[in-house]
Amino acid sequence: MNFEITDEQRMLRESTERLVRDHYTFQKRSSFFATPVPVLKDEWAPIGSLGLPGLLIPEAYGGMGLGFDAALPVLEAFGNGVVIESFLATAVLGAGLLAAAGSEAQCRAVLPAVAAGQARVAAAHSEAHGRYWLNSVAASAKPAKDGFVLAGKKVLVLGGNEAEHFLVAARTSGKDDDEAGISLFLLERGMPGLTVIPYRHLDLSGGADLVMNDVHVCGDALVGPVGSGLPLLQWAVDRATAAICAEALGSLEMLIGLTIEHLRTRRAFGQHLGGFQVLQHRAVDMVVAVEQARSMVLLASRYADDPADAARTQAISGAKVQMSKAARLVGKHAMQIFGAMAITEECPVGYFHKRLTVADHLFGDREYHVRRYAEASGY
Amino acid sequence: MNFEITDEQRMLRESTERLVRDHYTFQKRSSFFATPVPVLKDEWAPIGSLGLPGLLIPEAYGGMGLGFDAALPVLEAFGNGVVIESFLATAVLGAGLLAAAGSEAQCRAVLPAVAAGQARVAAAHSEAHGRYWLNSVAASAKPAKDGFVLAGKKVLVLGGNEAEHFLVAARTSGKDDDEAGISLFLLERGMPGLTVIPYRHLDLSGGADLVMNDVHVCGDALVGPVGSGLPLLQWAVDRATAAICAEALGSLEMLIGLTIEHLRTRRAFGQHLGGFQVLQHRAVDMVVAVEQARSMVLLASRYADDPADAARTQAISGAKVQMSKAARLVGKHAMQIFGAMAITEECPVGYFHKRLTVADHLFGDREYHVRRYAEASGY
Amino acid sequence: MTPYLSVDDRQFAEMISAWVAEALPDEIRRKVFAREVLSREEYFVWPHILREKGWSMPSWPKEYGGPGWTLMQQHLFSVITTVAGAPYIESMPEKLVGPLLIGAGSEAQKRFYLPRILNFEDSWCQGCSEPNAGSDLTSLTTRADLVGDEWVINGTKIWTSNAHHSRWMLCLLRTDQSQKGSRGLSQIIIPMDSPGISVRPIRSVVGEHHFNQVFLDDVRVPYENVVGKPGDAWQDTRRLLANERFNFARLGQSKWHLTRLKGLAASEMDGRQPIIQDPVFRARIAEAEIAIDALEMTTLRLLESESRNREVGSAPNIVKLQGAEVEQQILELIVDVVGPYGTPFDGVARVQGEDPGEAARRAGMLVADYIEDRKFSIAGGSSEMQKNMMARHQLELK
Amino acid sequence: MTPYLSVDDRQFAEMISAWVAEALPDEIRRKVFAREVLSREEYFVWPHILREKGWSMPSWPKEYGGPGWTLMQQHLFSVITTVAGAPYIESMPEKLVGPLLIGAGSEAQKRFYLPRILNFEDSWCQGCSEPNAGSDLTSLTTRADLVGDEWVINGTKIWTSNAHHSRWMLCLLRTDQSQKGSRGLSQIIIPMDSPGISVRPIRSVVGEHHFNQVFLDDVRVPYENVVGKPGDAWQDTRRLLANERFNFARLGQSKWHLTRLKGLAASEMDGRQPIIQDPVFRARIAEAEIAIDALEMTTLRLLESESRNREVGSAPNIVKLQGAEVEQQILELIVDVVGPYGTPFDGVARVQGEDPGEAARRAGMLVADYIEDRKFSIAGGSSEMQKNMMARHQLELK
Repeated sequence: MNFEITDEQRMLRESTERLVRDHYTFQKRSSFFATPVPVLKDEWAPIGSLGLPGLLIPEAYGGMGLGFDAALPVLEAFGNGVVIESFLATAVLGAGLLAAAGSEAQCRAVLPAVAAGQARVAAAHSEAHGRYWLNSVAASAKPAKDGFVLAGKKVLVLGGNEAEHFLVAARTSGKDDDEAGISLFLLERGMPGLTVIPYRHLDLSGGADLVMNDVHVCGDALVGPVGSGLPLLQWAVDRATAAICAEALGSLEMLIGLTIEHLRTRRAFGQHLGGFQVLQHRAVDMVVAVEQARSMVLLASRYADDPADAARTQAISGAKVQMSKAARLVGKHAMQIFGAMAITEECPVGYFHKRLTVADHLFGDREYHVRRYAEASGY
Repeated sequence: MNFEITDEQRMLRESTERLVRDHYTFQKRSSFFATPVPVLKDEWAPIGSLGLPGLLIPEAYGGMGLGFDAALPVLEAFGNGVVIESFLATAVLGAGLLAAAGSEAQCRAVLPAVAAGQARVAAAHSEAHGRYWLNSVAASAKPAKDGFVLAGKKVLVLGGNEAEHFLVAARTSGKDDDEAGISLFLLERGMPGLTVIPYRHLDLSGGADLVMNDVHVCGDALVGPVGSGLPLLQWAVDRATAAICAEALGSLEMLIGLTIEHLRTRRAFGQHLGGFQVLQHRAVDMVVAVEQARSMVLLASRYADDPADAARTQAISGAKVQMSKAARLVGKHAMQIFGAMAITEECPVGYFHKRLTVADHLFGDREYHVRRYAEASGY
Repeated sequence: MTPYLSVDDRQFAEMISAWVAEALPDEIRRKVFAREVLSREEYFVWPHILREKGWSMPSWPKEYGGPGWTLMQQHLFSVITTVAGAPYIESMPEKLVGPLLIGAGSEAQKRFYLPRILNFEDSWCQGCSEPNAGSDLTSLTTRADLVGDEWVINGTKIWTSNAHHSRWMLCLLRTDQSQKGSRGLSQIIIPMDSPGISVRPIRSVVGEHHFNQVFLDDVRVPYENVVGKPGDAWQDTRRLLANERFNFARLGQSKWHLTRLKGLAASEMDGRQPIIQDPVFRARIAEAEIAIDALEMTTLRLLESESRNREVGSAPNIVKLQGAEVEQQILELIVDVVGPYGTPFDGVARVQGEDPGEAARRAGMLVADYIEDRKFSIAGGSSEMQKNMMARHQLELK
Repeated sequence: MTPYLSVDDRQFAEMISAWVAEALPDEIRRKVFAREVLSREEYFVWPHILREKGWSMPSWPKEYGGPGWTLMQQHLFSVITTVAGAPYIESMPEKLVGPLLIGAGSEAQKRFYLPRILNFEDSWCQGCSEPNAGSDLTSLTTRADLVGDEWVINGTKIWTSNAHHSRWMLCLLRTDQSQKGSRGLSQIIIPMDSPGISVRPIRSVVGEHHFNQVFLDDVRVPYENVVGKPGDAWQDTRRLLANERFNFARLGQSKWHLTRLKGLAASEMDGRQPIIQDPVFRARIAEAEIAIDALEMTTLRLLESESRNREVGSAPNIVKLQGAEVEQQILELIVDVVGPYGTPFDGVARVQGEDPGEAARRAGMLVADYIEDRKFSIAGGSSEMQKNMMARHQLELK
């Protein structure tokens, strides 16, 4: 049994923490919130300069070739800051999916640039009515000479606002909700017929909708075998789910820290807020929720790289459920304890509450993962 | 708008409160709990002597012919005490169903004796696998010369331990869960083939299972038209649901009173328990839950006598849901605040917690009534 | 809840329902439903419709231009119009300034200010909270010193809604420095264009501008701008506002959110079926609807006690506590129903009118209301304070 | 949670699983599963099987007859045997008396008492709580005065489990009347057949007899029955029991209740389908199972910190708090799954062996466990005390 981190993990954590301190703290990015219209300046370069985008990319493609365990402290540290850059979308989800499913030529064409911080790759798996179900794919890929023609719309492409490459799930056969018949394609920004509609999420991280209006691609844009994209997609999204839990853990720690500091220093009715027993117990409830979520993140991270099976699903869905519970409890209590202050853009509490709310609804909410957990547990 | 009670209601309430004080308080019945094997002495006579069993029975059959509103304070006062006698089972459910569904001859044969406190009538609507669903009827009633032969088993017959008359739901046609084909029959204790297996519930109130081993009844034992018993049953059980909510309200008031008294007087760590802010807020949560439950009981009671419709279902199911929430919250908090003491038979807190737990699962639990509410609300 | 209404009240409710269905412009209703922000011009459309009808100040007595409604009628009016989709009208002039002037103001004050309020001529803001007095209003430090026949005012107010477009501030401050706590406080009307006032906008967590911090630096106003006897403000305010407590239920708002929730749950798809057919969501929605029923009944019970001048006990606290909880419960459910499609939220696009993508358009501002939903358990006496009060005064725990 | 176990620990776990499957008699397992009460003879079957195997005191070091297991091994043994359906063994002699004697007892005490405990020769009870000291054990008033070479003991103990069939009481009392609070307390071993002791049974809320009140009236025991230095009991007890904290997770019990819950949910019908297919119950059951996963991982993290002698911070409090909450959550779910069939509960029939009717038999004692379930958040330091401690010591709030 070993929960200790290795020296390599420690070094990675420390350098990431330094990175966040230097570039991505709420205070450093407070200019976002100082003007009526937030001016968002993406800063991908510092992340790239540390080689972090290549954390999980095999060494053969210029990455570090580490396991998910190594990503854990990086994600946690990013969750402590205002990292609106699409690290998780690129380094965990996009690159992870391509490395697992792509041909050597495809990997070689994209991953080295990603690892070097010069390109980003996003996965387009959601559609407008499918909610969290990855088999809800109506976008079509029809055979054409030398390749395929893609048509349809993908939504909520995490990191799609700034990605150069897109891994798109489209249907090569079957009906809208069939599990079989889903194929993956590697598309490039700027292709004729492909429109990228970028936007920001509630926490200022970026996303996009993709409109594919008869996008012609060559046969070598197909990623993995025809019609069997779903299991690969599910595996990659599961790993991204573990990753968003790790990021959320960092945000929870930040909220706990801010709240306890506030309770220790803020005075009301002639005493410190922290002297009121109901607020003491509430702070304890927050800490307990976060520690239980941390336990599940640790469990999920042990399974994140494994092939898909029931135990893996239980660990990852269980972590997402526990994280959802913690995120709501901690978010609400922190807002309540800070009072009116928390309802301003100037206060980091509201920002992290928003960040956790976004995380809560990424890659499946509590109800979705409870359902998956029950199925995996065999009832 | 009028939530005020009438003079008649006030008199009824006061005499019932006196009745409970004289016969049915926890202290008066503490002998139940003083011996290793509780000796339960039913005392129906005092209830009968006030004419309470006839509260809802039409005047034509010797009852008071009042509406459900009048029963409310009586039930509430009974919930304050250790009333293990089957008042609700007889006066609300059994007599109510017979008065609504029975022929004049049937009513005349049973109701005057019930109103006079000389007989009790119980409804047998549940079976071993049907849970709360009244259409789950497997017990059969087959035509025979001059009448019917009944066979099968009914369980959880509230008040069945001491009833002389039983209103039994049995199937005259259709499959086990069909809504049509259920008929009601009036059976008598002691009939050949009818075995009554009495028992006590967790709160010492009584029930029974009925085993019908080819019970022959005459044609005039049929209550209401053949095959259409379900709506009548549903209506009567709904009214009994409103009644159990009113009783539970009385028990909740008792628990609140005991808890607040305890908080005011018990000392620990150099102060009154009531000085601890977390316990203060918990007491407030308990009071709030009870007041919200009371609101819903008032609403349900206005609908209880009405013909069945969606608004009635919403009011009654809504009341049961709110009552369930309150019962759990108040029960648990009271047990926790009293600590080890509450876990003894000597302490009334545990008794009322048991009583509320029984009420919570009578006539449908929270999940069941939430489902009915949603259907009635049209989604 | 009609079984508990008198015949007269039922008729009143039907009359209001019919009227609002006619009178409320469709475009306003649509924007409110979509949670779009109204322009200043649009904002005044509905108030002026009400003014023409004579219903602009529902709680005012007839002699001051109100409809002279009973508490029950005011309640019904508020719930029915809100559920019909009428926009929120800044209530502070009606509910605070009006009653305070009517109860404690001078004749000159009444003559000058009340008609202007009635006609929505000026906007008002309320100078109440201060940076170092969160829930504890008796520790206010903004002061007014009488110099000649003028008050000289110094201090800082915070969370001042609408200060940036208000003509008057009703400011709670200390006029008697020898007193502490709730004594020695006064309400003074300050013109917002007075020299020495500066307003710093405070943008909300979802990027909206309602709140401000207001700095008062040697601001001078005439002596007669004080409302009532100097030093008595706390007592006056408490007494006059006693009847307004049941408005904290925010019943109309919650019912209206419920309508939106059920609409969304019926249209949002979870793969093959609408969310409302998912038994888990269905149950959560039904539980919320039942909680509203209970809140409504408790509010009616409070209204009855108030109208009969009976002891109301802890009912106002209960209504305030449950009102916040129910509204928060429903806003959370809306976010869960919208689910992943609530994640996008393009503040830039919303402000600049750019196209934020389909998903962002769908989600609109729904999630924003959830993010801010603690305000219901913070403002107007936090839930913690409500519980402290109930424990101390009603349950006598100490 | 096997991904976190070392190879050795996995092998140990497999060995224990295989052994208990063989060694635990079916009839004991069946009765435990059905929540039937074991007779005194049946109760001792399992302890004696363990004794033969040398595992009767899992936490004791080898030199005193224990197996010398690591904390991790003790944890695995406890969880695995409990989940397999082994009956509860009164743990106080192993977990309290043993460590106290080993750490602070005299050689004579060790020689006499430890082998008897090891072989289950005597039953013990613990004299701890008093009628006027609920959660606050430092306000104990039971006293022992040294008269010649004997302690003369007076006072009252309450909630004393098994006092009615115990040979010894380990009694926490005040030997130094000049001290207050936690100082001046001692642990003294009292033979339960001493003159001056009377035992009043306290029947539990569901009619079972575990608890007693014990009156001590001029009870005399020899001086050497005191364990350790007189007056140091509080410190000794705290120090020696530090390692036992993770047992408060009651992980085995909760996992075992979960097995029962899932079994019942699969067999209990809701009309046409088993309850476990109802999406709402299904979700509640899965949530409970996830809560157990989290509790198990947190317990493993605590065990790791303990075994590495690292700061454990608030982990023991968290495990205690969550352990209680999770077990209560599952017991409540069992009651809800059994539903209406849990209502009958014939105390008379249970005690007298009469036929309580089918429904009553089906429900058995399941609801009883729920009714009493607050004991997990009351005993061993209430949840309120755990939170007070965490807030004060870990979060430094005051």
